[in-house]
Amino acid sequence: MKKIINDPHTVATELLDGLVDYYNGDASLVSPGVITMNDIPDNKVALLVAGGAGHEPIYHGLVGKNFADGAACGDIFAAPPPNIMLDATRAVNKGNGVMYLYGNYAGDVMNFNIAEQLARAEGINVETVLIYDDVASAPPDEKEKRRGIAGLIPIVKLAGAASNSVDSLEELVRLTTKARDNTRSVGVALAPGSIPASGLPTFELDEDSIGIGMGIHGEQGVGVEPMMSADDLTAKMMDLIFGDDLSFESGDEVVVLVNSLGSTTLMECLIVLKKVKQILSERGVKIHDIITGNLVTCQEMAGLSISLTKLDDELKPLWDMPCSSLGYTKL
Amino acid sequence: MKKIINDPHTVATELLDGLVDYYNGDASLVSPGVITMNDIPDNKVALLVAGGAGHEPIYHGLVGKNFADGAACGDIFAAPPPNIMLDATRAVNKGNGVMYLYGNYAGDVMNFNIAEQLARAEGINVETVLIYDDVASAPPDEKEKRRGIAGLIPIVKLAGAASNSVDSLEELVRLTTKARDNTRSVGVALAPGSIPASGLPTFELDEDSIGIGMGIHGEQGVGVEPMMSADDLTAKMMDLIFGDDLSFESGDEVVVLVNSLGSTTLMECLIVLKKVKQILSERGVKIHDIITGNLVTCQEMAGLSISLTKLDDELKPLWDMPCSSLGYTKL
Amino acid sequence: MLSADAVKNMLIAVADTVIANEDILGEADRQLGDGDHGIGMTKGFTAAKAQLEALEPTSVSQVFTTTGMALMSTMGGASGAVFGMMFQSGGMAIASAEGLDAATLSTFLEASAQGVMNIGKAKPGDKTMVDALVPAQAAAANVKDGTIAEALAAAAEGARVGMEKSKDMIAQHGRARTLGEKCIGHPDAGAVSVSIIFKRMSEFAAA
Amino acid sequence: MLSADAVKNMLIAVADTVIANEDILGEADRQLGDGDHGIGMTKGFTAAKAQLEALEPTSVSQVFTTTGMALMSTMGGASGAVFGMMFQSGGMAIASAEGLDAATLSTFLEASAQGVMNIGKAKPGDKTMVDALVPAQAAAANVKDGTIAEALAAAAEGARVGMEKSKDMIAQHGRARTLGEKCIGHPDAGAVSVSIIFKRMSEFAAA
Ligand SMILES: Nc1ncnc2c1ncn2[C@@H]1O[C@H](COP(=O)(O)OP(=O)(O)O)[C@@H](O)[C@H]1O
Ligand SMILES: Nc1ncnc2c1ncn2[C@@H]1O[C@H](COP(=O)(O)OP(=O)(O)O)[C@@H](O)[C@H]1O
Ligand SMILES: [Mg+2]
Ligand SMILES: [Mg+2]
Ligand SMILES: [Mg+2]
Ligand SMILES: [Mg+2]
Repeated sequence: MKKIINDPHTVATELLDGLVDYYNGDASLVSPGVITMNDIPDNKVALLVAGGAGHEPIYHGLVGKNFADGAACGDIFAAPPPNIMLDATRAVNKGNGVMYLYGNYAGDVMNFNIAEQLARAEGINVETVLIYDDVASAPPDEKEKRRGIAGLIPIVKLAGAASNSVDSLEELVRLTTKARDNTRSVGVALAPGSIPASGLPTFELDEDSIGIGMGIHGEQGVGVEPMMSADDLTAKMMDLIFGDDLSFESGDEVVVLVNSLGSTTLMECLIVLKKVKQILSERGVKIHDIITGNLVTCQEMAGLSISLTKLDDELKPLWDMPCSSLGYTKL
Repeated sequence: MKKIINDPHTVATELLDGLVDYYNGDASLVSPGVITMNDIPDNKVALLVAGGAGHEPIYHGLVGKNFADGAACGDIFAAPPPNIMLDATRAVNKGNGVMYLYGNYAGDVMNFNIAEQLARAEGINVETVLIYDDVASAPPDEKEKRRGIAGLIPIVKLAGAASNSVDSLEELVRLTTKARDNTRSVGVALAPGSIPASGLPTFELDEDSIGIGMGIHGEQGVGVEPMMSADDLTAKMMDLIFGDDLSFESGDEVVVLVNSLGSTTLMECLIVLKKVKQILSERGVKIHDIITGNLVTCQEMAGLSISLTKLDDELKPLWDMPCSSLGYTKL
Repeated sequence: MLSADAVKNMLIAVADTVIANEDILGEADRQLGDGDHGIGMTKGFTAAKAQLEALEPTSVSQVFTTTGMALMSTMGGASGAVFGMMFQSGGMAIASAEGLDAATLSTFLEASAQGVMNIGKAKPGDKTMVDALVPAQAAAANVKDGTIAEALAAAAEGARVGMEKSKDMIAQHGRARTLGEKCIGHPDAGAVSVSIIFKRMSEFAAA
Repeated sequence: MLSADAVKNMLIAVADTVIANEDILGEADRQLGDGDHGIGMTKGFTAAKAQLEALEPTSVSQVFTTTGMALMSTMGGASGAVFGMMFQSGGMAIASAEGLDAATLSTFLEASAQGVMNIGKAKPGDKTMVDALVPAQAAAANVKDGTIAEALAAAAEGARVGMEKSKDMIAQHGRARTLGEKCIGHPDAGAVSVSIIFKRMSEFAAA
């Protein structure tokens, strides 16, 4: 697998350097693996995201204006260690507490739980909201086993907005938890990405098959099926979301995200979006806003996911707040 | 080649429908192949972009606020016919003329020249600015043979801003021509995309080779070389840009675009960006702003391009104007 | 001399034949291009046929320009402009013609080839449809004084020979350009179209 | 009984051995995982070795927790937390120990296994390093009254047998989970690491 890199073992640090360059004075690398905005106001309730590299633009590319205040970035597909998370916690802490917001993966939970304890021991007020939006990864009564996938984008966006309007960590946790609980996603996989260090594929899948509900690293979904049309696939994915425990009824307002996992084109995302819109219209569900593109990726993996976030009167103004980051910018 | 589509022959119309859905009330399909913003003010000097589908988000995804007023969209990799361009011209014309802005490809030039003549015959004031930013496609004294590649993004962005501040078509042409003349790009290709209708690759390239200066459809560049490191590759690309007829000197200010052609990851773009920044710093060239991501693509083609746009006192405020579109949003 | 109505029927027959050859044209383009030439020509000639069928022609010129406009306005891409212009420029040059005779055909073809080269900038030898169209024009010019059937037969033979010769050329335009030597042995897809078009015209006039 | 200094030297020897086995660990992970276990352990034990060399230890507990913190703070990922916790939890449980004897080792291993299972939620049989660590702990518990060399030999043998048994297990965690039956026949990479670690400790104590 040809890639435009220098050394397969240093991609994570090099891309983080490039990311800081991208922010062009708005954000800095304050310690190894830690990128934070330069102008976090005193007493701001801080939002910290974190995760392994290789899924760009998340998570470190979500640092931005009205977005995350900072991110702790690990090696490719590996959570950063607790001390890096602790460094990040210290860097974003402006005296009013820090909320951790990240995807529910074993390595991340382990390392960040340790960091949380260490930060608390230092007197920093830390709370965690775990993201688990993937309906295909476990039944509704086992949400703690669910993976965090592309639904993290609307959740972090809402949390970023909230973090700029609340005055307590508790309030940020409440709003973010609501955003999380109002978000459902399902993904499909067509072909694996490759691991930068080895060049090997992240998983195996037949040329004519599609993995319904598969995770972004190739984790098990709800079944492998023969390739099907975009419309049939979209209907199937929407059924999985509607079959979950969050209702989407006539009159509800949602944000829709159609996310490419890497090499799936915007052309395909738009064709899927067309069907999503039709299905939501038939239900009477109103689309408040739409995002599409490469937001949560796994290298050049082929596949996409659909996420729905239900807005209420409290979340809608948060959604409408402009924001800016490498991953997502809203005017 | 597995793709998430319904019918390989209707992808262009379906994706355009999906694009209108994406704009969620801000833009409409006013006639087949023609998407325009809904609120173009009377007497606005209109900006019309156009080209074949399959390269999303361009061109139709550049319709937006302080961006293009409308776009004419053709079939996959094919310019729309003159009458569609004429329909688009009529739709965006608000009495103060229409500027055509598109990439210098034979089919596009043929069809849009005819459209221009037809529009003029109807009394619509039309002028054209051709985009030819690819330094690897012809020598500086044969600019009319150069292809338009990712540099179109900063050029259309600046033109979109200008179109909202000028009061004559001539002034828009002048500013856009300056933006075009201040922009240089060079691309590299690692692997082809696939043609949706046939599933076949758009070109062939050895597994260990990289096409320097190759066009986005596989057009000839300046040479095929063995795969090399990101740093060496970036240095080579920057040399091609610096070797051209536009000077980039100490004190100059530029916008940098590192564009993925499809499946090349943001990780790779950021690693390249890091080196671009270093090379520019060594020259004393100041980076005013940076864009990176999948902006000008050719399906899931692997490769990327670097574009530099030199700003002056007139272009800088245009650059800083916020804008919003599927392709690029700036707060 | 063919009347406007006869020319209309002739071009409807051409449309049917082009559509029937969709796969052959697609295959020709697949060798050197992106394989969509059959799809494009079918799209164009389906539209042209529908417009011709609805037309009560007042001149041969009108029949050709109607065809040209239909192709140009539905196909898109380089080939839409080129094939549209082939009929459009030719048709406009014979605006005053009462019918289609050998001399009128010659005028038509001269303007047609010129129009295509003006818009597409391809020269003979560049491996495009010009390499069938220009020999067709040259052959027809030699029988200006013959019958229209003789002139169309000459044009068809010229186009066929030109199309065959295009096999030996190295492409200078479009995607095939990057193939270099590899495109030798395959005819240009657009030249195949031109050859099919004139063959069918000739058959129509001979019948 | 091993002094704090001896334990320090023992863990430096362990670090050297783990680093020397980078390729073997990478290959084991390549069969079932993403092939980076050798890289990760080398990173962690390189840091651990550097910190140990700079340390003038005041207790065996400190030697183990220094190792644990070094692993945990440099490796990242699930394995960084798990292997870090293996030394960290064990080390904290023997804070008052004067040196490392068989009883202390047993206390260490019990807390170590418990700490790993607490943080990672893996149970024996899930095909993780727990399947080497828990048998090591059980085996060492049986020779609490022996010498430290005997206890470490037992732990090493327990770890080896556990690692071998992991070949027959179906993974319940991490990437290998999606392989199902296909992972039978290959040992868990982390279990290989645990086995290597105790083997080297045992050799050190026997020398
Ligand atoms: N500049 C040109 N001048 C003349 N003919 C051209 C030119 N460009 C393309 N063509 C003709 O168009 C044909 C290709 O048509 P088609 O496959 O329909 O379009 P595309 O190249 O857009 O896929 C070529 O075989 C050639 O004969
Ligand atoms: N939850 C867990 N509990 C115990 N050990 C685990 C757990 N998750 C992973 N491991 C161990 O970590 C090893 C993989 O380590 P490594 O390859 O370095 O990390 P990664 O899985 O992030 O690539 C596995 O072989 C297993 O022994
Ligand atoms: Mg084509
Ligand atoms: Mg073609
Ligand atoms: Mg890993
Ligand atoms: Mg691994």
